Amino acid sequence: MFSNRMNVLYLLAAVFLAVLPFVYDSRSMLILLSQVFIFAVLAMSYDILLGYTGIVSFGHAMFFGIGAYTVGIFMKRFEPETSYFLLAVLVTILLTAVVSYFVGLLTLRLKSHFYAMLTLAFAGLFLVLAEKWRTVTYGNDGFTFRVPDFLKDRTDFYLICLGSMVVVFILLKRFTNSPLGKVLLAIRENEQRTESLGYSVLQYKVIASVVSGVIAGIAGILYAVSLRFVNTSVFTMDITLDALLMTIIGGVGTLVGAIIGAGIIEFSHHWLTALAKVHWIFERWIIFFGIIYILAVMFFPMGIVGSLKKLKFSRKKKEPASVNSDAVSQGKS
Amino acid sequence: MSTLLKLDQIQTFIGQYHILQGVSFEVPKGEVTVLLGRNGAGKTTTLRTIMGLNPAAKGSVLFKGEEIKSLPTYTIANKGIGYVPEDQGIFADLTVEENIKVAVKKENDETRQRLEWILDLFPDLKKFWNKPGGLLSGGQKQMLSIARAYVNNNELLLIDEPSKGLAPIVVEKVMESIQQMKEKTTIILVEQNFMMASTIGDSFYIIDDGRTVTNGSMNVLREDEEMRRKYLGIA
Amino acid sequence: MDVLINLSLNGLATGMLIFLLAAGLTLIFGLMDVLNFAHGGLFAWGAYSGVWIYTSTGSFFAGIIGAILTGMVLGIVTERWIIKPVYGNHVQQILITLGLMLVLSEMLKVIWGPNQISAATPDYLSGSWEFGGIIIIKYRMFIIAVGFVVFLAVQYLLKRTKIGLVVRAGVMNKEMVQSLGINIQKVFMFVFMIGAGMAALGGMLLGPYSGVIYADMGMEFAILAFIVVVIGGMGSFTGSVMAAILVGLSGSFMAYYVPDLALAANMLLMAVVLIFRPQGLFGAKG
Amino acid sequence: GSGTEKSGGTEGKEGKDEPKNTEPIKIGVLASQTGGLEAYGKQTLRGFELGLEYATGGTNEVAGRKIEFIVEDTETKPEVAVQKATKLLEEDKVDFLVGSSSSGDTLAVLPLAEEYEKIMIVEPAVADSITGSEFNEYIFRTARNSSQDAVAGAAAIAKKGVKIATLAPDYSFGRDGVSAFKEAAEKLGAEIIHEEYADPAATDFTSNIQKIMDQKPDYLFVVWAGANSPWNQIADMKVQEKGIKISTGAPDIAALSTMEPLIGMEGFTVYYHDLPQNDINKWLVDEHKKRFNGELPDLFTPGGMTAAMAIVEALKKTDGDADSKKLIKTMEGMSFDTPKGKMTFREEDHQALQSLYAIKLEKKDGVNYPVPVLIRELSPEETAPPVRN
Amino acid sequence: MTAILETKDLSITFGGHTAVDSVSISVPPNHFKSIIGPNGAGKTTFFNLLSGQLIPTEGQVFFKGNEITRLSPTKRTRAGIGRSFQITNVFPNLTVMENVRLAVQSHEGVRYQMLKHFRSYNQFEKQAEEWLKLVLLDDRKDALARNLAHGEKRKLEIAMLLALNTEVLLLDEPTAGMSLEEVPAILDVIRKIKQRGDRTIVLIEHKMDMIMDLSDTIMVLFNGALLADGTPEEIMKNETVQSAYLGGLHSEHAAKA
Ligand SMILES: Nc1ncnc2c1ncn2[C@@H]1O[C@H](COP(=O)(O)OP(=O)(O)OP(=O)(O)O)[C@@H](O)[C@H]1O
Ligand SMILES: Nc1ncnc2c1ncn2[C@@H]1O[C@H](COP(=O)(O)OP(=O)(O)OP(=O)(O)O)[C@@H](O)[C@H]1O
Ligand SMILES: [Mg+2]
Ligand SMILES: [Mg+2]
Repeated sequence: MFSNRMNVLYLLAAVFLAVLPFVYDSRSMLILLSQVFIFAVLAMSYDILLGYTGIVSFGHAMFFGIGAYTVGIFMKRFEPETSYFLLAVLVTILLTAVVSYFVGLLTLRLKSHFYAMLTLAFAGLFLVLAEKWRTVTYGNDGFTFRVPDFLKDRTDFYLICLGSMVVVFILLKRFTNSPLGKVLLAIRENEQRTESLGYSVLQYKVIASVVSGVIAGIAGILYAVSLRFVNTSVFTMDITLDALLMTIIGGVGTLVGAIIGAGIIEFSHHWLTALAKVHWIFERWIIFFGIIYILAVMFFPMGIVGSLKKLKFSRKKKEPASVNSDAVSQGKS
Repeated sequence: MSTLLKLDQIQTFIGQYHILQGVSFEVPKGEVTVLLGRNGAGKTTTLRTIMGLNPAAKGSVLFKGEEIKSLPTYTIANKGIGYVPEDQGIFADLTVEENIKVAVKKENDETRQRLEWILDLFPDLKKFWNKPGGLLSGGQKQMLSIARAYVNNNELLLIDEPSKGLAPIVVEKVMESIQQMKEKTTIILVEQNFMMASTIGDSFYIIDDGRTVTNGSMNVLREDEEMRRKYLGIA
Repeated sequence: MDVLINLSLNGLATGMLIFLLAAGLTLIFGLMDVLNFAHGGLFAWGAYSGVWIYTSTGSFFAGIIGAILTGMVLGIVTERWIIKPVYGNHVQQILITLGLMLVLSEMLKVIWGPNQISAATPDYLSGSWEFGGIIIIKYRMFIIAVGFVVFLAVQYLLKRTKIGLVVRAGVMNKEMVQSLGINIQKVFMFVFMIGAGMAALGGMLLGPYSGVIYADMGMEFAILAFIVVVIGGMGSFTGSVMAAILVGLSGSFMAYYVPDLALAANMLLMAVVLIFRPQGLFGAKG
Repeated sequence: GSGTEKSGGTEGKEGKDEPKNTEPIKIGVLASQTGGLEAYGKQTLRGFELGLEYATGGTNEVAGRKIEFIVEDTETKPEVAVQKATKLLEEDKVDFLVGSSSSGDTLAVLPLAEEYEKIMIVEPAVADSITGSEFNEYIFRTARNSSQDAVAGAAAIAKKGVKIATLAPDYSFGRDGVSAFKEAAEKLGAEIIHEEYADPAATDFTSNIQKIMDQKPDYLFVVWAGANSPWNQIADMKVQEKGIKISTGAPDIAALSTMEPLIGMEGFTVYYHDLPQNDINKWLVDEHKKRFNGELPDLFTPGGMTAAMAIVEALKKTDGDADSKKLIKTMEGMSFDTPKGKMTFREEDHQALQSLYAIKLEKKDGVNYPVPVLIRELSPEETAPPVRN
Repeated sequence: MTAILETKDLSITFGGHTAVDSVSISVPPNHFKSIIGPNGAGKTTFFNLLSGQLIPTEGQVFFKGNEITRLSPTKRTRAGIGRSFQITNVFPNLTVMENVRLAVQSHEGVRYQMLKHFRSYNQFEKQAEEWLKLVLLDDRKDALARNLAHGEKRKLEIAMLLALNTEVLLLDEPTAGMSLEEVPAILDVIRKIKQRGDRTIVLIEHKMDMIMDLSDTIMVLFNGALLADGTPEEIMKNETVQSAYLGGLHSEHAAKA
């Protein structure tokens, strides 16, 4: 269809972002953008669950937190060197894969809300673990740590985040466009029928949850490195909700939506708090933040990308091809 | 004989699709009017338009002379129109009893009598009175859907393919029941089972591509092989 | 023995309090299947308006009534403007109700300021009786009683009228319910209003329990309410009471006997229940 | 471009070369202006502004350099705190950081102070690790830490032979607080017979209280923070009637109003407006009332003021030179005036040693909350916490 | 020759109600068997037992001589038992093409390929198109399945089953709700498959003329139990079948045929 034109657009955007730090020198903008990229990775990983497999998880922070703590603990306990960092990445991938595999097996048999709440419970248990295992985690106050040299420079780190986001985007795009990805869509639509077409639903869901979990773990690593600090907040519901909101605002089942959603939330946050200093009306800027969510649903019911896509389709053709985001919205979640 | 319902040049859109592009027909009181047509012709959409579920954009729907085109569905239903949808519309988690209870508008002797009558017709329903509707067999769901529309004293019933999935003997029973009801109730029937349609129908309309293309008395259709072949593809 | 009785009584009372917090959500989430993340906002509003009315009029009863009315009004407004467009769509519900939640709890700070506010019990409900080692806290008995009354009233509403059935049917197939001549929108609005009113009542009664109300109390307790609705079994009112009491008792006993796990009590309970009964305690098999 | 990272350093050198630098001094203040700790943030900010004014005699100038400050909201989220701190350091090029309301936010910002080589005055975050395991030389804390609280708490009640049970929320703040308290109390000869930790989010604390009652201690020492508090239930369970005395730190005024059931309790506090008897505090109370329609300075208001006064004092000593190395040298061991009397930055861990107050909660006419009444002032030496970095 | 599909004393009870009661049948390969019986007789339930949606309370199911009683639906489909559903059961928000392609993909065994782009499997699309043509639905291939009219959904249902290309096809009332005009076309499809002679078909239907026309044998379920099993002629002669299932009108009808 128009995927070639889209690819060119994506490429342009990526190139633009890559040269940005060399032409526009604002480090706090770099930090903000790095933050956007990190959360975009997290939101994309969430989109694999929500948008492509049709499952709502309230426990996504679990994997994010595992990544953040792993790198934090490695850097604190051992030396902040590249080798240990890579080891931490490896361990994160392993841990998130194993945890998401077992949690997936245990939980994915459950229906919608029950699944969501069980994941919430597991994430909650990880939170308690981080709280209680104080010799390693220093409790909820958390701890700071040093990072290897190659991660120190903010510009380099910015590029690393951008790179990670691009790589994750490409990988997930391929993943969702693979034959397996199509089966995930089928599961989202009708589990039972997928089963009687000869696909083993649980296996697919577990695969989706492992892929999503590992990538969330990566996001967690980047997040912790960006702060050089980690505390129990990485395991809280807030993180999961952020991922959820970003995915939904951008448009579920689109991947780009997750990136755009991350951008919108981080930037509107940034601007609203800046406005708070300009005018007293914005002192309670959180109200306006809430209003943005509400308006987003009213004007972009399928998320920004989803709604734009739909608009485009209906102008172009009489018969719409599948508009993914709308699909999930039909209620199974 | 007076006209109970009159559709005039109905045009209905679903989303941006122009589904009905001119449906007109009249339903005389006390008769069974049958809508025929191939799959996707627009029969179901016509019934849904009458119920206000897919409101018409143009044209008029007159029920007892009153325009009901832009009324909300529940108001239309409360004017005395019952609906048996093609997908049966069973509330899967509610028991058979609860399915019927939701439908009952007034709990009085008359309703109880009607209920008794319909349960005698479909004893299976009585047998599975406390079973969730979703667990019934295909045919039993169809029976429940019909029963649910029968319990209220409706002046007009819209029935979308009632014979679908029913055993031949039950089809007969349904036909019988419709015959009996004709005295009190007017019926619009969408039916693919020609044997049934031709037996109980009084007049027919054929819908094609969202338009009423021809109509007449059922007797004519029964005799006119040419017409059957042309519009229905059967001899 | 005294200890056991104390733990049980207090667990039961806490359970009933949790039930009051969750009762509204049982209707809104359990029955109407609306993922209402703004529920916490509703009961925080109930708490603030109720406590405010109580302190300005001096009548606890007026405070309760005021809280319920505030909740109901908010419920109607919320249903009409926020929820109505997103019935049946969980994804949109999450986003829009989270937005509303932010608005609701920030508005509290605009009106009543960011500080916590103390919420006292009226004199006739404060203090406790002691029999041997058994301590009976008056306010807790009051909570148990109110919880019981609310349970019976809602149970009556659901069992004796068609409303429960109609709502369940409406969630499954809205068009069909309307085709049967029922104005489902009005029914939904009514049920939502009742649910919001109960949430506000729960919030109001929570205040004196811990002695303080604060704007962020909403989200904290909303999660607890969700837990109760889910482990009770979606849409089962009896299930909610049982689950709430279970949460109350397990919290009480775990804090006493296995304090190391007390932090994880609710999550453990939920995990255990859902792993062994995936449809919740009183849920129909899915 | 590339020089930004070291710009702080160069600027400092320039400052040394030129005889009179008239560039303004910039201070970045991090505080929670939204979120759960909003109230604390507001107190710090008010105090800080008043402090600058007081310390500079209303000129907002020190050694010929104007002082400007920029406030940023951390929202009590570490990632926001880091973002905002970086913005302050990078874009506003501040010379000092002050803040923040939450220990988590503060911890997350500590490495930035080191990276950018800027002094950070920690106020009012309380975690021991800030001046303990996570310490770096750019960190100075005007706030008291958990251990100081604990030492004060112990000083208020611990004596030879006294049996004490503790109740605290089950997270860092509570655990740190109790372990410091235990150390201090045992040093004074008391015996800790039971430590109870409760889920801070719980609605019901009666099980924990029951357990404490089973132990029959002389005192129950409570370490608590946060809105959800156990006071009501302690009263309902008739703990005091059973001969168990309650002791805890008195919080800010809003929270005091929930402590009605604890009237008569003996404990300690960081600040209450009529406790310190000195001119600075008198000025603070008067000005605060004047400016904020009659409101009294609260728990962390003097802290904000202290942070400002410490900075001004240090700059006076360096004659307006904001070079960090020089400042560190100046500030280590520096004593300075505050609304709470003299404070001293301890050389080893840069923790300000300060007075705390042993108090008793009393009902006073015309005040609708229990009022902390002074029993005795605990001197800075008495409350000095152990060095842990 | 041994039976391809066989059941032994197959029973299932739902809370006291025995929906399938000790049914033993044996279907030889490439045979065409129809199942008739009143509503609620247990036909669909019997299918569910064959395809693995339900696990029997008693008895066994054999496929090519191997017991499959407890195998999951997924595994049975892969082994070669495909089915269509009585209540239409498609992927509502995917296009008609995507619906069928999923079945083709499963048949081709491309299940866990996650690195290649799905477009590198162009042949799937072509095959899917063939199947859609066969059921007269190719003109709707880009429509979302949920926007199809009822009859069209039935056709899609059949196309998906055909695309699975299994040895055994279980068809549950494939033509219910299909228009008069189109029933013959679908009949034709089924007939063609039968004529290829390498497929075993089990069909549930209430349309007697169709049953008579296609079946090698017919089995009759009644209150869950096997009432009769034999050639069409034998069945039509069975009086119980006449009175309890076909009713008056139909006996005339049958007599005519
Ligand atoms: N929601 C919808 N969106 C788009 N098109 C639709 C929608 N609903 C129906 N249609 C289209 O409208 C046309 C008429 O559909 P309708 O259901 O009225 O047909 P019908 O005559 O009842 O067919 P059948 O006999 O198969 O039930 C069909 O082509 C169908 O694809
Ligand atoms: N999951 C279930 N739980 C309980 N009862 C069930 C379940 N599935 C089917 N039944 C019952 O078993 C009986 C047989 O149902 P089945 O669907 O097999 O009938 P059928 O022969 O296919 O009828 P029809 O021709 O109407 O489709 C029915 O009475 C039905 O209510
Ligand atoms: Mg139709
Ligand atoms: Mg069937």
